[in-house]
Amino acid sequence: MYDRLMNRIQELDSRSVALVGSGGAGVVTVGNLLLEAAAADGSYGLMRRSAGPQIRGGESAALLRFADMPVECAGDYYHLVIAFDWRHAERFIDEIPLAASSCVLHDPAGGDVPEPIVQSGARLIPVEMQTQAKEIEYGRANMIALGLVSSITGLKLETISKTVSRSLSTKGENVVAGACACIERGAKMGRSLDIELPMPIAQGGTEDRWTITGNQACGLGALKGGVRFVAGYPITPASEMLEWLAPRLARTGGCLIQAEDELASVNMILGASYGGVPAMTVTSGPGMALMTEGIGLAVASETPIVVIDVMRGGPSTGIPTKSEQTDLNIALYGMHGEAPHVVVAPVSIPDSVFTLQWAVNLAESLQTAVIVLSDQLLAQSRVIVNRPPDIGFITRRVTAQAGVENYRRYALTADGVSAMAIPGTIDMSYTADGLEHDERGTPSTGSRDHLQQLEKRAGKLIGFDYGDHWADVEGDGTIAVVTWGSCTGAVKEAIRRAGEQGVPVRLIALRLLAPLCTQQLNQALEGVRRVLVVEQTFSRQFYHYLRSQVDLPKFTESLARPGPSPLSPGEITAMLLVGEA
Amino acid sequence: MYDRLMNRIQELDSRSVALVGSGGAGVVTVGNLLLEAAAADGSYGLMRRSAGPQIRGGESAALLRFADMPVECAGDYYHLVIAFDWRHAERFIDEIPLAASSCVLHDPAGGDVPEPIVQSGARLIPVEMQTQAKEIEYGRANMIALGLVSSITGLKLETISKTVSRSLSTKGENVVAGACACIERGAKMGRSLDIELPMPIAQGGTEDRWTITGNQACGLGALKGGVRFVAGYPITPASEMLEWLAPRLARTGGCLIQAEDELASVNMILGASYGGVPAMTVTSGPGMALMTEGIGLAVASETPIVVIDVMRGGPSTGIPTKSEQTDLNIALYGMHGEAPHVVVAPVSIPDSVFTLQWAVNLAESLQTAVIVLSDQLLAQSRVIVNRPPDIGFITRRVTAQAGVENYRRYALTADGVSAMAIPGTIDMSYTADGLEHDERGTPSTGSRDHLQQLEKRAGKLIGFDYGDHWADVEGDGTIAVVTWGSCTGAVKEAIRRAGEQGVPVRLIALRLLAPLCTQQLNQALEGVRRVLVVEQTFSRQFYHYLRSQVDLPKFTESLARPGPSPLSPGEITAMLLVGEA
Amino acid sequence: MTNPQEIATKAEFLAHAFALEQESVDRYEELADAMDTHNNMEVAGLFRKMAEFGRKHAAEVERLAAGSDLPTLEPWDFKWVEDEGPETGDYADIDYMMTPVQALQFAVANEKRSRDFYGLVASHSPNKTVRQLAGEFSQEEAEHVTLLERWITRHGSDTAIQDDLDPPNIVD
Amino acid sequence: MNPLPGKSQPKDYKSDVKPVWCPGCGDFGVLNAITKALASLRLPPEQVALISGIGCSSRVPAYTNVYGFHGIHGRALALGAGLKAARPDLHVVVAGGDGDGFSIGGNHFLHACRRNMDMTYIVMDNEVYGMTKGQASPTTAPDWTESELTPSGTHARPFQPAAIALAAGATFIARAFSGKPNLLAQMMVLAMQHPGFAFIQVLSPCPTFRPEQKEWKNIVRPFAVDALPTSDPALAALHCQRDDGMSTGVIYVEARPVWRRSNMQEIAIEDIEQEFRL
Amino acid sequence: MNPLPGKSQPKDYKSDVKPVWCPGCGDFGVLNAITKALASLRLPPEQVALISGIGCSSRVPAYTNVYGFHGIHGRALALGAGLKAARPDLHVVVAGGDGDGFSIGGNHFLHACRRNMDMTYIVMDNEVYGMTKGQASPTTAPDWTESELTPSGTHARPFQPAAIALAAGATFIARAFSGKPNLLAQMMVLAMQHPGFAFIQVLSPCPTFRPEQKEWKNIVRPFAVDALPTSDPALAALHCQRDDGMSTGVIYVEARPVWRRSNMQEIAIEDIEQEFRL
Ligand SMILES: Cc1ncc(C[n+]2csc(CCOP(=O)(O)OP(=O)(O)O)c2C)c(N)n1
Ligand SMILES: Cc1ncc(C[n+]2csc(CCOP(=O)(O)OP(=O)(O)O)c2C)c(N)n1
Ligand code: SF4
Ligand code: SF4
Ligand SMILES: [Mg+2]
Ligand SMILES: [Mg+2]
Repeated sequence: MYDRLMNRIQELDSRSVALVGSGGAGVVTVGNLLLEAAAADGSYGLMRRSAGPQIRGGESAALLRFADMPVECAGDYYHLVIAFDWRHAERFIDEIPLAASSCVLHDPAGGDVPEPIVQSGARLIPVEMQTQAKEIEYGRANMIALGLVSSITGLKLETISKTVSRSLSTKGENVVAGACACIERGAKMGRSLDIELPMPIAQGGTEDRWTITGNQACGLGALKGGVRFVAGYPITPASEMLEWLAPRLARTGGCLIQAEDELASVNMILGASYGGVPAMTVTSGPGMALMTEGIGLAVASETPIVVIDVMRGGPSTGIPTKSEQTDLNIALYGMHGEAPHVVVAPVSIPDSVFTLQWAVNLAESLQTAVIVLSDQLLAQSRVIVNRPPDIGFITRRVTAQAGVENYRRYALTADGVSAMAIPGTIDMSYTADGLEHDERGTPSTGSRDHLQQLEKRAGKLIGFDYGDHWADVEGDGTIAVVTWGSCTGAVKEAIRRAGEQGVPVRLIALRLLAPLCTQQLNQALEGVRRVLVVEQTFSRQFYHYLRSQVDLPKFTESLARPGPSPLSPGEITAMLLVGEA
Repeated sequence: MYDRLMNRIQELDSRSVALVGSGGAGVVTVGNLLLEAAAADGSYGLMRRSAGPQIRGGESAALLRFADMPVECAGDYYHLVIAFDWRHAERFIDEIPLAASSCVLHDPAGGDVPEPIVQSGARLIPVEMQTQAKEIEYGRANMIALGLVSSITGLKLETISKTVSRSLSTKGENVVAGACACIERGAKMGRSLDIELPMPIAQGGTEDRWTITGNQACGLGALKGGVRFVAGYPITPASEMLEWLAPRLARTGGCLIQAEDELASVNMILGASYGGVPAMTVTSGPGMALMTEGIGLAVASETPIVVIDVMRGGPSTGIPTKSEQTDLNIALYGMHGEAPHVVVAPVSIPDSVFTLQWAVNLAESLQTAVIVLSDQLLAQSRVIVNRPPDIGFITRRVTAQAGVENYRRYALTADGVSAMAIPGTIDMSYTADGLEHDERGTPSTGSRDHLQQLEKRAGKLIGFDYGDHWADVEGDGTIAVVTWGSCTGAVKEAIRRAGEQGVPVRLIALRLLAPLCTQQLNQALEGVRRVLVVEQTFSRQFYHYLRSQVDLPKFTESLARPGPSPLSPGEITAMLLVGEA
Repeated sequence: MTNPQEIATKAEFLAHAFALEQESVDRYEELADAMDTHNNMEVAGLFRKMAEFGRKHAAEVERLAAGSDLPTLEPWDFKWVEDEGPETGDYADIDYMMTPVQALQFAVANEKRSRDFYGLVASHSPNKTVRQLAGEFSQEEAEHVTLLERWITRHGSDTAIQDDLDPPNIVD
Repeated sequence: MNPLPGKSQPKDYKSDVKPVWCPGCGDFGVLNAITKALASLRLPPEQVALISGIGCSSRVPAYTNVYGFHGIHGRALALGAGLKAARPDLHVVVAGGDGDGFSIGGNHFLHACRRNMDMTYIVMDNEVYGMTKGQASPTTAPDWTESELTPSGTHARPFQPAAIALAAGATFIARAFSGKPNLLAQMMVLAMQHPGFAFIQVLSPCPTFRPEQKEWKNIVRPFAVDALPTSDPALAALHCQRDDGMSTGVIYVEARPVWRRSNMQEIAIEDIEQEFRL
Repeated sequence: MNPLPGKSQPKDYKSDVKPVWCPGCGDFGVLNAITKALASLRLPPEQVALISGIGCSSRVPAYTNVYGFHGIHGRALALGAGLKAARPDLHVVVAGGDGDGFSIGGNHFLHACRRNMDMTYIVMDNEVYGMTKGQASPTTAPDWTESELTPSGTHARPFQPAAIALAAGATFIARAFSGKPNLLAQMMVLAMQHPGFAFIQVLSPCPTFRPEQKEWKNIVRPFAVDALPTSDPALAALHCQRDDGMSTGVIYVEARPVWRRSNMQEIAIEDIEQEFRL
């Protein structure tokens, strides 16, 4: 069954290339150059990296996939692997599945090909990269590899050279010349091999295409949403977003503070937001755990904040460099007491721009905490995509104007949102409080005040009109996949493949995880007889969450697998087709 | 419907007495004395207190209930109210429901009787306590009240005097003499009123009865379970448990540290437990929020710890002095990543002894974190109960002996529990780690190691035999109430009342909340057509949790109400009888 | 700390007199509120009464000052005998269970300090008008002292603060 | 009477919320001083924000008429720093207790001192956790055995707020007594005028759990050292080390550049988007 | 060579786990010194526990042959304190980085100093967050602009570990350089022999993110002050304040009672239960 499926997969017009090497082989550099060059030639693509535990000189792999349409996930297997050496290959070999049709170009100087690779049945071709590079002044094996790939995939040599020259320009002329010579040598070597894997080229111009990572996309979305204050504490895999934001906030009239810890980060943004400035913090699991008390304060004091959790493998320090969706529970339920808040998640890298913009908007409009769940896979992958559309939102923080008589900060209103006086507003001072309070904000232990304020804080989220953004719903048919976050890419591809096999499947990729739009979800599930819930967790967190809130059809299955490897479209397709096709 | 029910309730043989006063009136002292005296005379009883926001001199109420069997919850209304004054009575008047048959003895010097009390239809009897007390040297109004209650309820004057003399002995002879004179005066005044509320007296001797609070019971259970190290940071309503434990740990060869914060507390107990000493921390919601990262480390590093969360009103700082069950979510789901752990909750004050003993045992046997959910209602109420039985557990921490070859701390075993080498054991040193690791404990990012260790940590909890302790299951019938924690008392009484009305109802009071014993629960629900899920939350946390894990019968209702007032047996009975009787 | 003796102009003197009364009013109001909050109504009432007296006196000073331009002094720039105004009393002398007698004793001490403050000015100020005015004020404060002392005798000698038999509340 | 227009009477800075503080609590004196200082500085209430954590002392914001945030235990300085960074135009005053500031909040205290943002931090030090019923705080003497939680004392050297502020880099350090609101107000004015992080440790008695502190009024005295305030950290350290903690006055004042956000050339978001183009 | 039986060679204290540290990292020197110090003290490995947080430096426990706990970021001192309190018989050494110890872990540092438990704390200070790719740490100079996170520097005064340890109450304070493992080992021996909380700040270069620290070997020198080590806190403060942070040596040693658990008369749990009887 699975094998039959694998065969079909080959027909998809995409090319997956893995570059593997250790000790400063420069695979990531080649990967980036390749992505850029292919993009310039008109391909869409995606690259992620996998690395060993060392900070420098460790083993690493650049994992790329190209297609004639935006790529949202890794493929099922790699068409081409270029290996400089195999040191500690066991650390990521699981992440590079091969088919019998795959080609593995390996430098014989890099040692014996590992057993799992041999057993895959892939074609193994020894290619001397190291020694060839040595013959060239300023030559490096990775540039030989770049030449090899470009000729095999039919990339324009001119584009490659331009890309390389631009990116190496600071290193000096000699380096550039050496690199170009290597590329040519590699290209020649490539032409002599009988492998052809022409790069899929998309129609249309490339003017409106972007190259962006998920971390950057989140950062951009936050800026577009209006965030002008960020406090954060470095943590993998979120630090890069903070690093991207720091200078750009300074340039847009905002400010970023590196806080002493995550407790400070979340409280700093509470302060900034109380001051009227949309504010955000960015972290990953361990930092998230330290922030929940502050998030609870945001909820209780109705101070808008955005918290991005770029998820990594857990529990505890876990696997900082790998992806997982296992912070769903803490994001939904991690606060003590009743602390209703919003949880959203981008369904793709470019969607991160929109989702963050929306998240800021929701936080401001609803005066609550919005948690955004990104993950390492989205955050640290780089894609070539169409420029994400500009979206304008109208709702904004409801503020109180000077001179309102008898101002009540936590007044009970029809929509549960009450006007917030921003410090500086004359005669409207009030004290924000995390103690339960009455409408004025004065602490109260009365059951009436408690119930009213609980209802207010929960009601404003439930009653809000989230429009169509709550989920990406596509297709029809009587089978549906319900998924979220970075799994969406693989699910989409699986659905396309199932469709090609005559099995139409609906997609429901939730962008709004909490509050769950149960009515809309039920509607989207109308007429569905079979549901597959797809997520990257061990304990089926998402599946259990859905169960807790809605009645799923009897025939509901869960496809859950923990990290570190992402789910492949193939395994999802297989599960979809079982008993159907 | 509800009214009819209220009438029936009166036939229950219990007496509820509320004492109300402000500004150092001494209502808590009288409450305690009354409880003790009634206990000495042979009654069972329960007392809780409610107070205003001031630290001293505020308004407070002592709320008591007596019966001829152990009392596990407040009644539906109060038979007798003694009010020294009505200052800020609105702050807790909701907590003192009255029936038309109730008697309210109030000091006319204390101001007008508040409207809601008047409207209850209760009999209002002015009684001069203040002025009477002034006539007696060292006289105090609260002792007049004690005399009043004792004559109305038929308590032996002799017992009262003995109790008072003992408890006031440190204050000097004059004070004792004054108090006794007041009691006599009060008793005389009481006899002149035509009210009779004879105290229900239980059969049998009082030798084997205890007076204990929930905080003390938890502390005792922990000591009995073997806890010999506690670190904690003061927080309402948990501090008293720490205060009870501190000297007693020192006396049992253990040690308690007041930590600088909750982050330190949880990490300190990790250190102690790593050193082989069963260890625990105690906190409430806000502190719990700060501990989840440490709890995750306990799970990942497989270091046994016990964390007690004495729940209070939330979110954020919330309502520190009032009870709620709203930390269920954070206890179940508050950790980032996949961090399977155990959550238990005592179903009554005396059960706290057992539950804590069990909790320590589970933590040690399973090498994981055990969270215990107590709440303000259990913790700060004082009861007269039968001495809780002694329970001996056999399972203990599996430790590694010196000289094991090739020791693997995180070895995969049949039951998922691997031997832990305690520092000091020769040649067995290892490094505990919160990073994902292989069997030896060496950090690993491999998908195989990750999956194996995830399965190990989850599997050991699922596979464990929790015996009958997972829940208190009682009765049969086709209706069942599923509940937990402090709601159990009121539910039990409601079930008894429903039974008296010819409607048999099953009780399923969960003691083990996670992992949920789904099989046992399904079995306990066999033949049930209607389920009522009872909890003290706003968002129905418990109900949603159950849904997420098991298929509940179609006819499942949820009775959820947030704090601060506890659920009353009457409202539960009413819900049970709707459409049944 | 500077000395009351140096108060040299009528405007300066009146500024002091006004501040003395105003601070006293504010303090008594605050204390009355605190007693109110802590349900010691009797003492709360007494403090309110004291505040009322202060208000009357402040109004008198205001009348006297009508038309003149009083200097604006920072709280720490006044020439009191101590660092604090004479009629504010020490927070530490307050207890929520204090008896009316103790409250009156607190007030007497305040009045005495005022009396002495004015007395110092009356006998030492270089300015005659000031000396004369201060003398009158001192006289008036002395009368308050006598009045309050009479109240104390009337109230009896119950000065022992009762124990609060109940433990403090834990509030968080 | 008051010749200046606008709000400049201390009572104009008080709210109508009645303190829950025990009568006799030192925190009343601090509230009193805050209102006096704000009145002296003629600060419009809407331009002042008073931020606190949790504890008896931390209740202070609601009792004033300025903007307030009664946050969570130990995090007031972080909240205040975020507010000040985002709204440099506001006057930010942070206030709280010794437990809030030196126990759970100790880390933020260290880093606030280092960062030297232009704000004022007032700690009402009663050497006890008032709100949670009288446990030892970091400033409590090690042999204080009145708390059941530490029945034989804390066994730990008391936290020395001024010495630590100095080592951490605070640029204005003072100690005061709540029983002298006028002097305290004067010190607050200096602190608020000081460009940078100004820290005032206010000895503020808790008569309920530390009745012996009623004696403080007879013990506190001004620093008997002419050299203070100094701008020499070594000298300040010397006097902090030598003092018994009961001397009051401004100890240390340093002119160090105040934390400020980096001002880069402003650009539009559209310009930033350019970087993603191929 | 070694006349004593059993484990007393430095290499006997090394495990077979290979460090992930970059070649050239100063932390190798610290590991080297730890094994030398343990060998010198002839400490049986099973009686030593090495506790750490998260960071490159915090990886050290697994590279030794003693009991280890690689905990979570910033909490090593708390974990170590719990272990020491529960198991006073063990030798507890806590180790980590400047980020771990002074940024997120700053509060535990303060309170560990105060508490004066009998343990040793080694901070490998490279003035940077190595593990997360080179951000500024509390000890980083304010004008260091190499991190994208703080492109115009941190604007904050560097954290002064020795001065803060002193103000907080540490009873043994020293500074060392990882490039001199023998000297460092000697200092560690003194620290471990010191009864109470002993703190060593080890300047430990990060060639990857702070290549300029390769120069440290030419800059560090012993304190040029005869008076050190001193037991006079004022004098120690003076020298801490005057030094540029690059002088090495033991700075301060104080004989103060060590934290110890209260020993009360032992009773059985059954006796405790008596108190609940009516
Ligand atoms: C995270 C957290 N831990 C503990 C508490 C409980 N708590 C409230 S106030 C307080 C201590 C207050 O002491 P301090 O700051 O000195 O203030 P004081 O009451 O003495 O003015 C504590 C421990 C809390 N609210 N939150
Ligand atoms: C709660 C939490 N926040 C952030 C991180 C990310 N993190 C890991 S190591 C580190 C800093 C390490 O710096 P340092 O302690 O100086 O060690 P070095 O790597 O320089 O030796 C950070 C911020 C984390 N693991 N946990
Ligand atoms: S308990 Fe102490 S600190 Fe708290 S209000 Fe009362 S006197 Fe003040
Ligand atoms: S990054 Fe720096 S601190 Fe980390 S191992 Fe490399 S050199 Fe050492
Ligand atoms: Mg305090
Ligand atoms: Mg470092």
